[in-house]
Amino acid sequence: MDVSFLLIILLVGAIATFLSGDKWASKIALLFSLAAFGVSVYLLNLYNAGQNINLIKQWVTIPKIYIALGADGLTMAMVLLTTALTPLIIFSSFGNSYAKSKNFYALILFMVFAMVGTFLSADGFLYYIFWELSLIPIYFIALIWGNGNPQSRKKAVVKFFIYTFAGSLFMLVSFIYLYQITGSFLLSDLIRAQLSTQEQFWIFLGFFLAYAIKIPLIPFHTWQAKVYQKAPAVGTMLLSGIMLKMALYSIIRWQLPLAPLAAKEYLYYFVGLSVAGVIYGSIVALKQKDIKKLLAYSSLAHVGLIAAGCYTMTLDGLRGATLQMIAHGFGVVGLFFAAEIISRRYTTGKISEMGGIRIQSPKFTSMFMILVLASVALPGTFNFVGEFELLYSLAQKSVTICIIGGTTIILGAFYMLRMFQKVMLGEKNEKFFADVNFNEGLVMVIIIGVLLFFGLYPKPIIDLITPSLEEAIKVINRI
Amino acid sequence: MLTTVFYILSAITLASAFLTIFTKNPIHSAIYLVICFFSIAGHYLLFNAQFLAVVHIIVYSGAIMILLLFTIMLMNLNKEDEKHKSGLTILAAVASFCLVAYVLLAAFIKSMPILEKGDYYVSGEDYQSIKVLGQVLLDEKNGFMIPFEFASVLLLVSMIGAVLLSKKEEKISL
Amino acid sequence: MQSVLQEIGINNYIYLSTILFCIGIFGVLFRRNAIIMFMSIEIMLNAVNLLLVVFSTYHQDAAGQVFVFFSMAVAAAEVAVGLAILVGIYRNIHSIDIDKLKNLKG
Amino acid sequence: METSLLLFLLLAPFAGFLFNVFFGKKVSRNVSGTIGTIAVAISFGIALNFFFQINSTKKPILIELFHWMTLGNFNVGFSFLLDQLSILWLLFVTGIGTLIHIYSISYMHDDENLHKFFAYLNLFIFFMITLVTGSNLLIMFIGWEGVGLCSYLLIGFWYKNQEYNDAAKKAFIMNRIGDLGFLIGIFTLGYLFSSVDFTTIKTAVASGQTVDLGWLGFGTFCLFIGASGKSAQIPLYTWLPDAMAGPTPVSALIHAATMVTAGIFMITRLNFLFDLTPNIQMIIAVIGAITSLVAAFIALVQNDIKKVLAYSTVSQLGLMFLALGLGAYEIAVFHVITHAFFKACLFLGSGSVIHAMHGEQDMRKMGGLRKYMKVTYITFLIATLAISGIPIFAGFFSKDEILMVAFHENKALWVIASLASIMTAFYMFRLLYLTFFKEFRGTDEQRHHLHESPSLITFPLIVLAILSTVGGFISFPGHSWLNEYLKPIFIRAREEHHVDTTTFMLMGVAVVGALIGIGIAYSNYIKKSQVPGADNEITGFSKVLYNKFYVDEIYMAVIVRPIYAIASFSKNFIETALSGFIFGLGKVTNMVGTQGRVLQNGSVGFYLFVFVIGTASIIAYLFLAQ
Repeated sequence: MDVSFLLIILLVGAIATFLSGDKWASKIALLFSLAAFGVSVYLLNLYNAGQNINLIKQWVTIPKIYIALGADGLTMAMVLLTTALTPLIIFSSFGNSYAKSKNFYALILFMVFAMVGTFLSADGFLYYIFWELSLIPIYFIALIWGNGNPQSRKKAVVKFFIYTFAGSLFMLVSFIYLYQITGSFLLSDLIRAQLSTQEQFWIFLGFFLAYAIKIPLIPFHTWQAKVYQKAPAVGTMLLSGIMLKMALYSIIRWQLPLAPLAAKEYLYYFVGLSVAGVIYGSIVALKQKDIKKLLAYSSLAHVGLIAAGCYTMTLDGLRGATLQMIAHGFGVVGLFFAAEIISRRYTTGKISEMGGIRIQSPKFTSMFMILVLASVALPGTFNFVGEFELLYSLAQKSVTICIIGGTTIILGAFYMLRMFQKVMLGEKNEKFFADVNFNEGLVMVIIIGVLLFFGLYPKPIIDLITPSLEEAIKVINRI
Repeated sequence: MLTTVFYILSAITLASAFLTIFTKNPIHSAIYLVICFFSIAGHYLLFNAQFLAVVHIIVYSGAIMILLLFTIMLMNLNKEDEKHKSGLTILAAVASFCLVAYVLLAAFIKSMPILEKGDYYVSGEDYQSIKVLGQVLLDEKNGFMIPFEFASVLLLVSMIGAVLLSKKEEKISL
Repeated sequence: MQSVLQEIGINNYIYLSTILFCIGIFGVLFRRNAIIMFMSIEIMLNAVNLLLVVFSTYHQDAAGQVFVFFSMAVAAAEVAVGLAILVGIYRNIHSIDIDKLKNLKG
Repeated sequence: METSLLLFLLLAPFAGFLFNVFFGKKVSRNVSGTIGTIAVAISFGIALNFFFQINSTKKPILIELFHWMTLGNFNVGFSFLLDQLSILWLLFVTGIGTLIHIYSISYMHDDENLHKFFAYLNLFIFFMITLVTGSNLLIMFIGWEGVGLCSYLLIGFWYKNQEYNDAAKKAFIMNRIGDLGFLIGIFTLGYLFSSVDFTTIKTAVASGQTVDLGWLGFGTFCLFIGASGKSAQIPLYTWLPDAMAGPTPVSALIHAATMVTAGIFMITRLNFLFDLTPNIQMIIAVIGAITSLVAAFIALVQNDIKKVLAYSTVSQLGLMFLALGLGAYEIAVFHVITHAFFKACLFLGSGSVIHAMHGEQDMRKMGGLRKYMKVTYITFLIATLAISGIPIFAGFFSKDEILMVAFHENKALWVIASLASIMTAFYMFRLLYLTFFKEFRGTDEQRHHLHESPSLITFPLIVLAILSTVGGFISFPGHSWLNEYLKPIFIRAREEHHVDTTTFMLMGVAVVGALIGIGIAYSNYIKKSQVPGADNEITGFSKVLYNKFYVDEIYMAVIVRPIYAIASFSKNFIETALSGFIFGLGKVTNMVGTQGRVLQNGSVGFYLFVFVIGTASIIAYLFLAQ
């Protein structure tokens, strides 16, 4: 069995969901996503047992394109993150009822299919196809099933689509340039290209635009907050939980190995830009009036730190980035789900209209509190492990940058606790707020469990990713 | 002798071309155009390309001009109905005339040295009799067999198209 | 056999067809009557045909003349379709003044 | 055996926490409180056991549970170290913790969220144990942040009041500023020593491994910032007075006796590093001295009973840092312990008063409580005598030793510290006189309800009062048991000052100073029967003092407001500008389209003209360009 099986399961799932009726769509989607999770766990076992789970087949002769799917520890970690989050995300949507739900759930599975494909691709062209393919479902999910005024939603979503799409084209240009030199799209062939620093810089920049918009880093982030606010909760979770990890993963997998000289030459610019995003995101988050927007900016701050860790190109940086990607994936899904729970009851996203929830629903408050604490990287949570390694890697490069990036733990606490105080605490609100029901509680408990467990015992993940990252460092340092 | 003939023919060609354009009555234009075509056929004859000259007269003066005349008469255009042209149009026309003439002539003059290399000779081989032309045109291997077939298809298609377009029942919206 | 080109000179033919071609261009731009514009196009085509024949003779190669045949075939097809279109236009707007055709305005 | 004992020690409070979180609401109030108390008492018992063990074996116990994370080229384990220092801390954390738990059963009896209160307290004890027993900086950091979290939860325990929540948030964020320093310190040490393990670093230093002293100084300075955040030193002290918003037992446990001493614990833990960087030690000493003076000044005029105690805590912590900065770690530890006794006693006593007064905290509305609350009064008096430095009481010995060290090392610091001590005596007796003497100044209804607190409240008070009396003898000048006990944790032995005439002279000066302070308080508040005026009557310097030197306002204006201003600016302008720029790209495209539409004017003549021009240009380029 190789990794293509996972893709097939997801694609079949998407089709089956589409063909099923609206009534059963959500259940079938959940079933297939669980199956995908099971398959990826099985694949992980195969991988750990040292079996070959890669697939490589010629697809197009001219130009030379392969169907090359491969997985190492890093990929497996990301695939597991994706397939573990998918059932949670689908399950979390059971509390909402969507019109034409068969299309909705089919699109979700299709998007997951594309994202898993992006993680697995070892051929540049295939990778690009999957990369762009993942954009289409989220466009429809956000456009059709989103919240708020359709006109402004359309504006935000179309902006997002065109913006990210335009960014990706620069990546395509980089790929084509590399193809001109090497005559193949395979990653293993592409890294053999002999390029000058100048050439690498332009290639690096092409990739950077695609990734910086997708992640997003400042100043390319302007699409983010509005889309997170307007998209349905599921879309926001998919975007923030998985899709932006795609770009961060791609930095480690594609960008740095393909243009290491440029990355080293301009290291401080890119690390600095990423860290600037940390501060900027935190500060802007302070003034947000909408809970989802606030979470969006907090996400901006966190991924800025992850990107900074990636660009340091140290083992600690890459490891911290990977750990934090997983931690942030779970954490942000949990937070957005909490925001969704609130908006299910209050039908508003405005922080000023909330308050006093703690009196009415202690369980929800405790869960939300833990997620907030995880988000501010309290030791003992998974986020701390990642953030600590990231900051440690920054400190190795420059203590000043580390201090600047480290202010995220102060500012993060500032805006998160401020938000928590305004949303949850205070006198009783006249609006009724029911405590979490079983379904909601289950999702939250799973997420919290993952965050706490790996916060205390991250060894399995560290052991899984470290060899791959050492390999990646070796490739980066080949010249 | 030939030079004189050439100059006379050229004068007729240019003059009739000019008149074609400047005459206000379309019918007159058409007639001047026929004269122009005949004079070009004369040029062909000067090159000893009789077959070409004949085909030229048949196609242009015979087929195309008749079509044009029919159309003119169909539309009842034999009277002057063109509005007064604006200065801008004239200026644009003159400017582009000058520009194109300048560019083309400059290009020719620039490539003149190639023509005047002086190693031009006449082999005396037959290259433009009907026999040779037929061989060149219809030879399967080195000739223009396939383009020839395509030309026939093109003519067929254009015929169908013309019929379809000018059918009266269906109103073609433009 | 003495070539006619050696006597008259290829330059003169080039000048002739250039001027003829330019007259065609002038006509296309100057006139607003679609049929006259057609005629101008024919003049341009003929200028090119003439030049093809001149160079065919110059190189003593039949391909140039064969090309003229094709050009004629295309011209015939073009005129047939073009005139059909003109007829259609005339039926719709009762004029063939191209200034009245503004449907392409963006 | 040791591993399982340690796990019991750690997990007993955690089990109490879990029990109270999940079942606290279902069981009765007393059960909930009792279980919380027993959980801590178990830990105390185990800590005692370890104490006796280490006293006999003299060997630190190192327990590694499992591998936690990998940093660069070294691993960080989930491991714990039980040596003299951590066991000492464990003893008084769990000991005082137990007393305060007992106290809370009664004190919080009427609160609807009693089970949560005990859950948080147990969680706090759990994190505090983690903090002191952690064998490396990262485990310590878990506890460090964990206690900060509990402090946050407990300050904001009455969450309906947003002001309390503000105070809680402020405490957490101020602590986080320090935590960033701590983190950077950890990074620096990790970089320098390739390890964050205490024993490894100590061995490295002891074996004379050469390290870059510049970077080491940077690292220790960052660690000191961390310590000053947690232990409320200038400039990060402002959260502590605000933290008094929490229930009084919390103030006693977290904000007086245990958590705020974490900074002192950490610096003592890493004493061998600070010894290598005398410049940083000097900074610590100066900051400590200034903090003690500034806080004492502010305490002079406060009218809220808990605020006075809070500033007194800051002031005492300043003295401890002074001792740390002068390299007298064991004296700092000594003062931590005595301070824990008498300050816990004072806080609990004030809690008893507040309990009797039904939540009234303003001293101007108290007075004459001596008659109604005998036990509280006596224990409070003992603790006040202890903090003022009257001989035989615990505070006398520890404070005197600090002053003595300061006298030997740096006279200026000695003067500052002495001044702070005199003021301490004054404001503490002011507190005592205003609260317990003269006539009652509250409403009749309050007078009607005045009563001595129940025995669950007075019992801890009595125990702590006894400890405040005899606690000083653990380090009697000349024959210090504590100094002997703590020797193994230091590398460089500090030369002891002999008990000579200077010692006695200094003791005399200190006692006289304390008596002067008491005398002024006596003449003001007993003889002249003064009562501090209403808030708006305060003028001049005392207004500045009353408003705490306007430090909060200055921070607000210099730090918080600008951050908000930047945030607003970013949100309103930068975001708009960036968004506008991106939309601008779209707009440019759109505009080009619109302009291009104008070009498509539908005039065939024009098209032809452009076509001809274009063709001519192409020809010109192809044939004429060369």
